[in-house]
Amino acid sequence: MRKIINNPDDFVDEFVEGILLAHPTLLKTPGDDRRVLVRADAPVAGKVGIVTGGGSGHLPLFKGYVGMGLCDGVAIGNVFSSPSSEQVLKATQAVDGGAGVLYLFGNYGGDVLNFELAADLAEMEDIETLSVLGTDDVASQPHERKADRRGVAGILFAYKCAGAAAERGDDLAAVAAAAQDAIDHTGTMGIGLSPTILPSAGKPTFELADGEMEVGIGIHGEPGIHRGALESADLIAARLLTPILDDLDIASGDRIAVLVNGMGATPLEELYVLYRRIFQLTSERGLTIAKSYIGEYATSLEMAGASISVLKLNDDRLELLNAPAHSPFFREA
Amino acid sequence: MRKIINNPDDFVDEFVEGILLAHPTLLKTPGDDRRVLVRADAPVAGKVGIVTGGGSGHLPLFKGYVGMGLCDGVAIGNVFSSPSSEQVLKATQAVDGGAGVLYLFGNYGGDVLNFELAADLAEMEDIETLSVLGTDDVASQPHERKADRRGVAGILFAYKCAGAAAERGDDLAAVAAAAQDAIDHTGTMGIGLSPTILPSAGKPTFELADGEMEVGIGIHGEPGIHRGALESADLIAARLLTPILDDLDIASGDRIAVLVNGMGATPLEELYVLYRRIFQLTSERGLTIAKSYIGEYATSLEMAGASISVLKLNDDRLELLNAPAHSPFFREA
Amino acid sequence: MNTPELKTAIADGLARLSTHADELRDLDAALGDGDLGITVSSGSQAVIDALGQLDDSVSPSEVAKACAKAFANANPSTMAALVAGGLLAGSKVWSGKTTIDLTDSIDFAQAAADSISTRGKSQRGDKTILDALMPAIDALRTAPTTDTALSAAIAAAEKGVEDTKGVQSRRGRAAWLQERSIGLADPGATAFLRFLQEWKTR
Amino acid sequence: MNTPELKTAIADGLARLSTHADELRDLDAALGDGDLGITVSSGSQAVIDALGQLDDSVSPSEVAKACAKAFANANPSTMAALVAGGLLAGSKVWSGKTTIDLTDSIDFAQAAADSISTRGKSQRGDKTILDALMPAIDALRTAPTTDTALSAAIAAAEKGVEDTKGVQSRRGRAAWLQERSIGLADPGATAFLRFLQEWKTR
Ligand SMILES: Nc1ncnc2c1ncn2[C@@H]1O[C@H](COP(=O)(O)OP(=O)(O)O)[C@@H](O)[C@H]1O
Ligand SMILES: Nc1ncnc2c1ncn2[C@@H]1O[C@H](COP(=O)(O)OP(=O)(O)O)[C@@H](O)[C@H]1O
Ligand SMILES: [Mg+2]
Ligand SMILES: [Mg+2]
Ligand SMILES: [Mg+2]
Ligand SMILES: [Mg+2]
Repeated sequence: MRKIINNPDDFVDEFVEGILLAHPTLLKTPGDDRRVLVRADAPVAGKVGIVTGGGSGHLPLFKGYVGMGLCDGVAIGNVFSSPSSEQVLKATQAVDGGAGVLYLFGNYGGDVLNFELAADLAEMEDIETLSVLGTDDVASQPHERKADRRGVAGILFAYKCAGAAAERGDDLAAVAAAAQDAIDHTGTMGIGLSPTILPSAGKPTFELADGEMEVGIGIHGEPGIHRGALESADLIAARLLTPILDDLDIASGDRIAVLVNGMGATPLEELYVLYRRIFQLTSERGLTIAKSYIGEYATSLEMAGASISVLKLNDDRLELLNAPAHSPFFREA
Repeated sequence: MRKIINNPDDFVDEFVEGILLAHPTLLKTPGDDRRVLVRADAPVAGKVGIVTGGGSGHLPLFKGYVGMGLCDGVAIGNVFSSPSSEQVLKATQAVDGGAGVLYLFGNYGGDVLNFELAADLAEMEDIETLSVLGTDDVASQPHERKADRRGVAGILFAYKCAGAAAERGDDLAAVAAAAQDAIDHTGTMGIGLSPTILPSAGKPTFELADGEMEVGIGIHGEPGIHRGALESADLIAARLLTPILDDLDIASGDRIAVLVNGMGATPLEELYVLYRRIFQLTSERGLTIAKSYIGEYATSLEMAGASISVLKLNDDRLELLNAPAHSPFFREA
Repeated sequence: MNTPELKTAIADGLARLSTHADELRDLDAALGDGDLGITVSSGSQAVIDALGQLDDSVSPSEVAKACAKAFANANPSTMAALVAGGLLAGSKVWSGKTTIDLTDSIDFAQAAADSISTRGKSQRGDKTILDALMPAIDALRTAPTTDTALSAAIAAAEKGVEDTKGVQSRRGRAAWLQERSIGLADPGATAFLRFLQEWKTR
Repeated sequence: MNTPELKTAIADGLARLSTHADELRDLDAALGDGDLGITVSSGSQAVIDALGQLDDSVSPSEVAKACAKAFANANPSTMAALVAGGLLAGSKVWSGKTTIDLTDSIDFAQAAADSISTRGKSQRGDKTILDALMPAIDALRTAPTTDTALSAAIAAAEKGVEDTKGVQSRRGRAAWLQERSIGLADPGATAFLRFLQEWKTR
């Protein structure tokens, strides 16, 4: 292991404490549960609250997207594990400004069940909730089963759109619709070059030889659709991009937003090498990249690899993307 | 190798092209040399220009700190290699707004020599230059030889202070003084847990067994002052922080800025585990952290490891740190 | 069984369940994310701890509820949430009872299975815990004597687990593997089988 | 030597220098950053290419300048910058000359050494290229005949490289190693020795 940690069992509590100590003006924890973070100004009266959550080990996902113009709260699970329904409920209570709460999170069994349970509990407290699930990983299910896909880095677009919609005063149904609309027009595909080691397990989550790549990998190292010898960056860009563009039915003249995401150990330089090829490929197809994000937005601890996400744009979505947002980990001016 | 690259010889040109394609409103290249990037609005008439530069493989260092309130231009070397004097000169010409140019870069033999040569050439064109060197790595030389130390992540503070000084209209001598003042009050120490592989070399820059750590490592994997079994995050925080505080003679009541920097493959979560302990240790010493930066600011490709930088603050320095800045990789609102 | 007996039975039944943690982790690592070992070991421990806090005067239904809550929060994964939901559902059919017999156990298990199926949108044959749980319930129902019921349930669960090897996962993380999931036993079904076996030898 | 002879001599002398790239990389990896192999091989190639572009009518001084520029830009490391600066300084002492003899070569080398020492703020004994270059110049000066001068310079440089093993690096990256730098030969000094050896067998 090459980890800068103390007792692995304390890992999550300690880094969340670090986040709270570093960003006291932006984030707070309701009560004494360090597994729930909310905006420092929560609840914002009259505004729809947005709660996300999921396993740890993906920073800046999920905790990093709590802030103005983004989510209002997050429930924090152990590394790669769902938060409990109790934690989701606490986040819900803390962000409810009277206009209801949107649950926006990735499509993972444990998360779905715990958010569902939390929704039942919130209902008993007369807090209205709606749920929208991130299902952007095109490698995880065929087009016809889009709703069953895993949620990966592309949820960023949904956070940004839903967060902006909530901030401008949309009601719960409209905020949920903005989130769902973003997800409906988002596709992601990733490639893994090395596995992750969970702090508590101390061994790799999967085996991948040096010089091999797993195409379509999930952000917990879930197997993809192809394993083979590592290819050039230009070929990888095409391998990841083409299925997404096809899946979203993106055609000449369309505007898109692109997210090139590093999974942890891949240098930023390599992400820009990918972006260069993405720019060329999309130009050739007659597309315009109206917005780009290049960096680490959803990681898998120290996995080497990257993913490409595409959001098909229209004026609405572009306006929501460009709306101001501010968290310790994300900023749109 | 676990790299997303094409031909290793094209690596630098390709990622720089990616940066230009992604950020055309913020950055441009003067002429056709992709090894020189400057602010899109360069030269800013009447403003002191700041040129930095150094080897590639450290993103967001150095290219990432070209922007409003930061540097005006950068000369880009191969991976871990100096840029040429010709490239530095081109950057100098492109950013000179008539008020002279500050060279602000890390203390590495090749860089020093090439910037010196460029200064000679600039003088022949009647462009006044001054040079300030980053020398913040406390592990690389004892206190008495501070001027001979390596420059590492702490140069961020100098960029920020000098950039803000230039932006508010300080003259060349004053901008250089702001940079030197920041460097005089900055110390950094790093730890490495795994080596880097240079794209062209294809093999690790140094050997470090799994479970070992190199304390005091440089950002090219230069050996530090201690190699031993990996310790807990809390012990590492103390090992890195204490020598810096001693070196800077920081005492109870002082205000500091802290930068916890990831070297490439270390998850953000681990940086926050470190920050938590730094907060505790500095609180115990009666210090106030008035500003903190946690993330990847100066990397070594995919090295696992982290560094801690501390800037001793006074009102001036804090004001300069808080001044607005904006590049594709760094923002202060 | 009355409450004290039930508490002891559960605690004893779970005492050695964590010895199967490695097997379950490896199965889940191959088909999912590898955390089922943790869910089962930290979940059992949490239940044992919760039972230790529980007064002997509470009803069997309260015992089941406490188990559900403890298991849900220990490592809140899919299995944890489904099993906890199942235990909660079971606790409802026990409400009012002060002792528990075989029929009550069957009713409990059936309510749990129904809850898992509803919440998980899953059926027998989807390669989940239900493929061990449902045959076991059938076996309990048709067992000629109370004495042989548990052994019959174990045999049925064993066959159920074996059968999951031949099919493709249709629910949870393992479903993403599609054809590649064929050949391995379902981790959740295996976990239930190990629980029954430990229950027998407690 | 006139310009065409000089150009051929340099190109031939550098032709096989890159065969030492691995040795230099490994030495520099142990004491510095490992790029000296690249500096030397891409630098030699750049010089050879530049010479190919150069007209035979230019002066020996222009030849040296062109070499300096090519070597400086190929892989602009410390060695590249110091050597290029040295070549530029040497080119100045050749100005006005159309042919070059041994004395001219010695003057050139001395000017180069002085430039490296000034720019590098380094002296003999600091464990740098100067520890091979300066003894070699001395040997050239005191050699009894022109024929034996080169062999004497090589022998002196060899001893100089050997001597660097015993001392601590005081300049460049290797200085950061402090005591840990003792025991290994200086990479830059070794590179100069290999150059002399290749020059002899060209
Ligand atoms: N929708 C579902 N319905 C019933 N059982 C399920 C469902 N999804 C998963 N399971 C069961 O849960 C097991 C995996 O549990 P667990 O490791 O906790 O899941 P995860 O780590 O994906 O949250 C599977 O082997 C299967 O038996
Ligand atoms: N200040 C100096 N003066 C003279 N020679 C030096 C100096 N610094 C370094 N060198 C020489 O340069 C060699 C290293 O060259 P190089 O690998 O190009 O350096 P770097 O990679 O650090 O830029 C050393 O072995 C030494 O001979
Ligand atoms: Mg799990
Ligand atoms: Mg170098
Ligand atoms: Mg699992
Ligand atoms: Mg070197």
